[in-house]
Amino acid sequence: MIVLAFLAQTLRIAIPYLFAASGGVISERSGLIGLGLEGYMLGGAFCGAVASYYSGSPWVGLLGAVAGGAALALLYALTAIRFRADQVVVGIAVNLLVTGATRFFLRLAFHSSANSPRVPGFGAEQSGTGLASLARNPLIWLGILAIAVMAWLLYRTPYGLRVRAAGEHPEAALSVGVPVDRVRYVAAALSGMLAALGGAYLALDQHQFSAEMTAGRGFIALAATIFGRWDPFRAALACLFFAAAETLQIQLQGAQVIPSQFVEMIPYALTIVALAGVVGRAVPPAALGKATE
Amino acid sequence: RPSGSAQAAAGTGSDRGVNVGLVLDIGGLGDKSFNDGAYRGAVRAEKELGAHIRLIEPGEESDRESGLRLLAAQHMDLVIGVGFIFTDDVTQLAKEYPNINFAVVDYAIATDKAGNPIPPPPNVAALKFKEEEGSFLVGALAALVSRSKKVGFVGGMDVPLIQKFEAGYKAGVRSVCPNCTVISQYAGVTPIAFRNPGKGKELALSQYQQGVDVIYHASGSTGLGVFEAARQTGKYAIGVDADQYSEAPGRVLTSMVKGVDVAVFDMVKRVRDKTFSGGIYTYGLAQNGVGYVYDEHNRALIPDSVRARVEQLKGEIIAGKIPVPSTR
Amino acid sequence: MSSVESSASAPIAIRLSDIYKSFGPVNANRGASIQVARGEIHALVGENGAGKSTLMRILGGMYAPDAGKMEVNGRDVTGWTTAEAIDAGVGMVHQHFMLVPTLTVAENMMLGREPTSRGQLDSARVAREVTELSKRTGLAVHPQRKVADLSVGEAQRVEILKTLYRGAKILILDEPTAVLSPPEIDELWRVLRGMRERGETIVLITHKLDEVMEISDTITVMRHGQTIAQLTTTETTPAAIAKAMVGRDVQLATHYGETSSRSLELPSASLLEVRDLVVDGPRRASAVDGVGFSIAPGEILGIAGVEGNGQTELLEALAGLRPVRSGSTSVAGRDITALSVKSRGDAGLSHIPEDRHARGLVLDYTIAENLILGQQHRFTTGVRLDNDAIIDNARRQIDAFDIRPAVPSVPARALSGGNQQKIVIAREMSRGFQVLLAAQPTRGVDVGAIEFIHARLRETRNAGKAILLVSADLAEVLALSDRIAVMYGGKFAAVLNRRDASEEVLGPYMTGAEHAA
Amino acid sequence: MRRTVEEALLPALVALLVAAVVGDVLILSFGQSPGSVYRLLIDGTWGNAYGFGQVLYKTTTLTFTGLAVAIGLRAGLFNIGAESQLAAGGFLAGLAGLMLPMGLPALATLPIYIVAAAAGGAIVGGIPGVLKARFGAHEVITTIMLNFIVLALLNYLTAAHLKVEGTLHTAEIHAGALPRLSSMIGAFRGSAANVVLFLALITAAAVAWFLFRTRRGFELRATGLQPAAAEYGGVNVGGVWWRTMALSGALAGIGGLNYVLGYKHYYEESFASGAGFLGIAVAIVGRNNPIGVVVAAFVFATMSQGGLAVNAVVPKQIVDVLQAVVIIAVAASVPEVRRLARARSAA
Ligand SMILES: Nc1ncnc2c1ncn2[C@@H]1O[C@H](COP(=O)(O)OP(=O)(O)OP(=O)(O)O)[C@@H](O)[C@H]1O
Ligand SMILES: Nc1ncnc2c1ncn2[C@@H]1O[C@H](COP(=O)(O)OP(=O)(O)OP(=O)(O)O)[C@@H](O)[C@H]1O
Ligand SMILES: [Mg+2]
Ligand SMILES: [Mg+2]
Repeated sequence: MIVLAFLAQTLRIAIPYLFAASGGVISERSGLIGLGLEGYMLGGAFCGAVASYYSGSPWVGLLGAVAGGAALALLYALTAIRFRADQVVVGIAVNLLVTGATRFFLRLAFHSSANSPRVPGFGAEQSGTGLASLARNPLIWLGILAIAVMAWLLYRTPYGLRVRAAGEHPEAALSVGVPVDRVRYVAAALSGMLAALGGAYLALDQHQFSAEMTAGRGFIALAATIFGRWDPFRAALACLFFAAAETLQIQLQGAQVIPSQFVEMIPYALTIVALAGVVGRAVPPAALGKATE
Repeated sequence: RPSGSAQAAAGTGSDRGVNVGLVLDIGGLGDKSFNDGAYRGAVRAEKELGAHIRLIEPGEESDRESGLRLLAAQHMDLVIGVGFIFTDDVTQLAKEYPNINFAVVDYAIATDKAGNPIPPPPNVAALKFKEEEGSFLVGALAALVSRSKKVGFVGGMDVPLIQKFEAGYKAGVRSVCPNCTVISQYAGVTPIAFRNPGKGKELALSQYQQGVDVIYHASGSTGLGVFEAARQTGKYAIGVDADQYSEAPGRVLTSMVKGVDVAVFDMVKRVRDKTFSGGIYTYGLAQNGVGYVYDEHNRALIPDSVRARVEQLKGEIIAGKIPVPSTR
Repeated sequence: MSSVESSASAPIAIRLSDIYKSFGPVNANRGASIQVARGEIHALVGENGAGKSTLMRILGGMYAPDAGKMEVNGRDVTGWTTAEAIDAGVGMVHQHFMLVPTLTVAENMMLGREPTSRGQLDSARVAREVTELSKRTGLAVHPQRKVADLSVGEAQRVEILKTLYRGAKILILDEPTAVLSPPEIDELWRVLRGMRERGETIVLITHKLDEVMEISDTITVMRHGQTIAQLTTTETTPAAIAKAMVGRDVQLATHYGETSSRSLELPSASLLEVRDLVVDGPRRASAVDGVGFSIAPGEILGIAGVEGNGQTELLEALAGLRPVRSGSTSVAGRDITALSVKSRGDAGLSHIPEDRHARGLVLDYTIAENLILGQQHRFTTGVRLDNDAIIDNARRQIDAFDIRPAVPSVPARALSGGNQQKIVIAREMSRGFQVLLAAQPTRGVDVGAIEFIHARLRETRNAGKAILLVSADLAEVLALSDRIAVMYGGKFAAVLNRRDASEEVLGPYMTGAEHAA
Repeated sequence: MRRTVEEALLPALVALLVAAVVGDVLILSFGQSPGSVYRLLIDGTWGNAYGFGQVLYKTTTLTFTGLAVAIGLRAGLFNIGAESQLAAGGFLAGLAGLMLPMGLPALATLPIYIVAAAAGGAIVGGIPGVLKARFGAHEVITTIMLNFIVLALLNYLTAAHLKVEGTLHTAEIHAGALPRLSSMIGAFRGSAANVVLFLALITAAAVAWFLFRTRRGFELRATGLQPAAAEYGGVNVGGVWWRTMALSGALAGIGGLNYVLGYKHYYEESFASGAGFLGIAVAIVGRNNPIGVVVAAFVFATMSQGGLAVNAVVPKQIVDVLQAVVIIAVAASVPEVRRLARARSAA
């Protein structure tokens, strides 16, 4: 019982990470740094809520989120690929942009700097807290599916092979006729859509958008991508691990075993540990962050 | 020289509406609780008193004082800082602008070395709410309605202001049910803890899962997650600051309302009527500054016996028979 | 322009006319034309930077020409893409491998035209086809191995198979033999001749004229971005090709200068002393595998060998740029094994690095700044750089080495390759040093500059310094050295006195066919 | 020479143009007239002494974080951690201030504050530097991760040990406060601008001198341009990496003095929010040149203060959006402009 509740909560917390991390994996595998994940998530949450509000259907909300995330990611990809802008700079700027723009449009549309009105979402009324309640939320399934599909895409399809080549040795890919830039645009769009679904999960589960409601989850997803060494399954494990740590913190909070600040540090500290090679060297895709000639 | 403000404050007649500047707290407009309360009061003053409202939402920390100053420099008659965080800035600024009236919602009163409270400057109204009294009542209500004898509390940022809610709530629970359990949790230790509904929902779900059947939140937007959890589990939540019934119709047992709107309106009115004076304004149960909601929306959720018991407690508190703690 | 029409009546497979291509300020191709008949092996030769690779990359679809016309099998294909080139049966093996190291051989094979079954990669089919192909051509590979784990020779095989797998009927090979051992080269020739017999067309870029004579049917010579001669192999000589390449008569039988006649015994006082050096390389452990030697004052020790046999690692280790596993080095009797790059410089070591673009110069620094790189601490007063001294130094070096433009404040990036190399040489020769490590000192430099640099090296030697010379150009090694070591597989296969060395003697050692000492 | 001036100015112009278009659209969408909003923005910043003082105050912090990012970029390092380095610098300086005896003159305390703030930033910045030099851990990721870790840690230390009840800040510091500009120029009355501004300008000059006139600067820039060539030139590249990261952190850390000792006289939770990330923008727009950084800091400070000034009319998030737009436009146009310039000089 306790164990099941723990698992259910871990899974709920992990879903946005799973979406965003699978987006992080494909983006970084193609050679585009995934610093914009936080922005895509927040943008997805906003577009998802707005589309759901005006259409009255959470499914349309999902479409809106996906469109918003893709648009943001393509803006990023356009500047990084076509204009060779520094990916780190633009990635961070996209996050700033989304933080400001969501609040601006919140004011414009709903006369609020903080919250949208209530919107149609997925969490069913009176569905309980257990695993059974999770099963009824289609986004839970989608989140789990995202990882499996990403692994399949990356390792089993021609497009995945091209992504892996583009991120590792783009000239080699070009020399055999792989349109590297196009491969990267598609990867960016996919990563934007996936991260946006993670954001949409947050918004539609809450039945509303709140300013900055992603609260750094995109960066945790990026951490999971790296900690998982750019492999979908390992990244998923990292997501689950980070989510379990948070669950533990929530469950133990009353007991005050360790200050919550220290629990919050776990994913970030582990990422540094991973990068320092303490648990096996994290070697990024060789062409990560580099524009093609 | 800035004589305009002096004139305005002196006022020549009610043909010129009162100019009111409002600087909001970090949660900003639309938080569905605290800031919205202040804004509602201001809007009412605009309608009923013909006041002119200017609104500023500061960004970073150094913008707080700057926002207040911008308004002061625009010869406002009254400048209101919404949130305890404005205490230091307003205290200082008030000395520089003795002709402008200031008010701070939740003004934090400092104490000197001997432990005596230091009063605010003469042109500052310190609006203090006895949230613990209102929280006490909803605590008692929660315990009386609870079947599991387990109730919960979700706070936003772990600061004394919020701990006040928790303390009153717990005392209220104890007063009617000494062996009830109270699980209380906070969403974090930074201001983002007031804006993290995802976290709020998870905290609430884990409490409900542990058998809690009523949760009281004092956590800004984070609490919106608590209502979602209540909807999802079919259990009860208690709103804060404003009547939050509409966040989860049928699942909001009541709300601990904090009359920020009333206080703001009151201040504007006093300025217009030239009866404004600095000092500590206390809004407790006795002043109807805090209270709990009992109306057609939630009447069905609260048995008459419970209602009677809570009303009785309310009377006793007003009469000073029950001391309500404000720290945990 | 083109002089000799290709002899046979065979149809023309490739015809490039008047191709122009520039990279920013660099005009890599300036009206280059080439014509190759079907079923022949065509050699494309020219000095470094002549524009050979660029022309072939245009043919392969990597670059679009700025102007000019491209025809393949009679079809106008001007400005096509790599994908179109591959589809039309044009395959290219690049000078630098175009393999993704983290992927397997099979994955590299199929990249770009992946066979699928039900939407998924059909890896089994690829493995099967690769095995078949590899049986047919005699090029053995393991489809499931990761490319990162392959040796250079194996990687080369994968590259060739990769193009064949795509059905290449026209194969372009850009300096395929530079990194191959003699048996591997023989194997390559066998494969190429087999292809020719099947009527396929091959363009081979190489710097080695003996290879040209051995394998090719026709030849195009490039110089400064232009094609200046088309020759038939059976009707020409190495000397004639060389003349066309450089634009004037060159003595292929190199003049040796006044070769010293020191004996092979270790001189009593050596300036550079290396013992049992073992160095790990990026590709394999023990890239340098127990090398020891010493160089006396006034002596040039030349190292000959096929590239990739540990020369780079040896020099980098001596210069302090690469950690050594074991062994020791001393300069003028002082052990420098544990010293930093900077301290080695102060101890009397000077170093002309093999790659001036990556190491020898900071391209965005000015000529003056580059002329103090590595000696910046000598141009410092307190913590400040002494600008007057830096400019003074620059003026002196620019004068002495005829660096153009003679403006200290011009960034090195804006200089031609030859002048860039002069900066490096000037800097390294003007510092107080005992031992000079000179790696490929004339690579990519024109003939006038080569003579100038060679003269400086001899002067240095005659001034009593010790020089360790590494060059891929055997003629250069023969021209300058007093003693010659041949490096093969990380070891010295032989150390010979100059008098006893010639291309014929050294050849077998370079190929690992013979071992000495 | 003309080319470099063009290369430096053109992206800024492009950015300004794009920002103006985006800004107009946003303002119009909110039903206001762009002209009057921009006038309000100028009036509220350069138009009066107080507003200008606030701009100078914000310029100060942004100069420090901008210099921090710029010096890192000069060495080829991307310091995304200015945010937490700034906070750590302010924290340690605040701590030092609390421990110093009351009434020490500013002249005596200033060096101590500078050292403490620099140390705070240097520790936080140095860690990613060491991790990169020692393990090759990419500094972009480690500095981002350290932002979260350090801010949580400072939060814990403040919340658990140092906070004055009822507030988010430490007790007031009584030892030698740094004077405000208003104590010299009366017109600045009320503005937070203080003498740390001069420290910022001196630091910018010192950084310029260090980068372009000293041996260490020579080696630092060489490392950033071509690490392999620097290594060949006797530079200990790993050493440059970690020392530069520490120096970068120290610069950001000193910026903490502006709020903690120049303005509030206490350390306050999350006082540094946003200034670190904006430092990246400042460095990029200032083209990693200390003078350019000061100018860019002034521009961004104006935008930030201007956002407040127009807040009563349009949401201040307009300014957040515009700042992001400026960063993206500059980042996207710099390589393009450089390429065009090269192509033209070839012709
Ligand atoms: N992608 C590029 N960008 C800029 N310059 C280039 C590029 N490719 C080649 N060049 C320049 O064009 C000129 C011709 O280069 P190319 O590689 O075609 O010469 P090459 O004859 O193949 O020389 P090598 O024998 O050294 O391989 C050189 O000056 C080279 O530096
Ligand atoms: N990045 C650049 N910016 C400006 N000018 C350049 C740049 N690169 C090359 N140049 C100029 O273009 C000219 C051609 O360069 P290239 O390397 O082809 O010279 P080269 O004929 O091979 O000379 P050398 O024999 O000295 O190597 C040079 O004179 C040089 O001044
Ligand atoms: Mg070539
Ligand atoms: Mg040249």
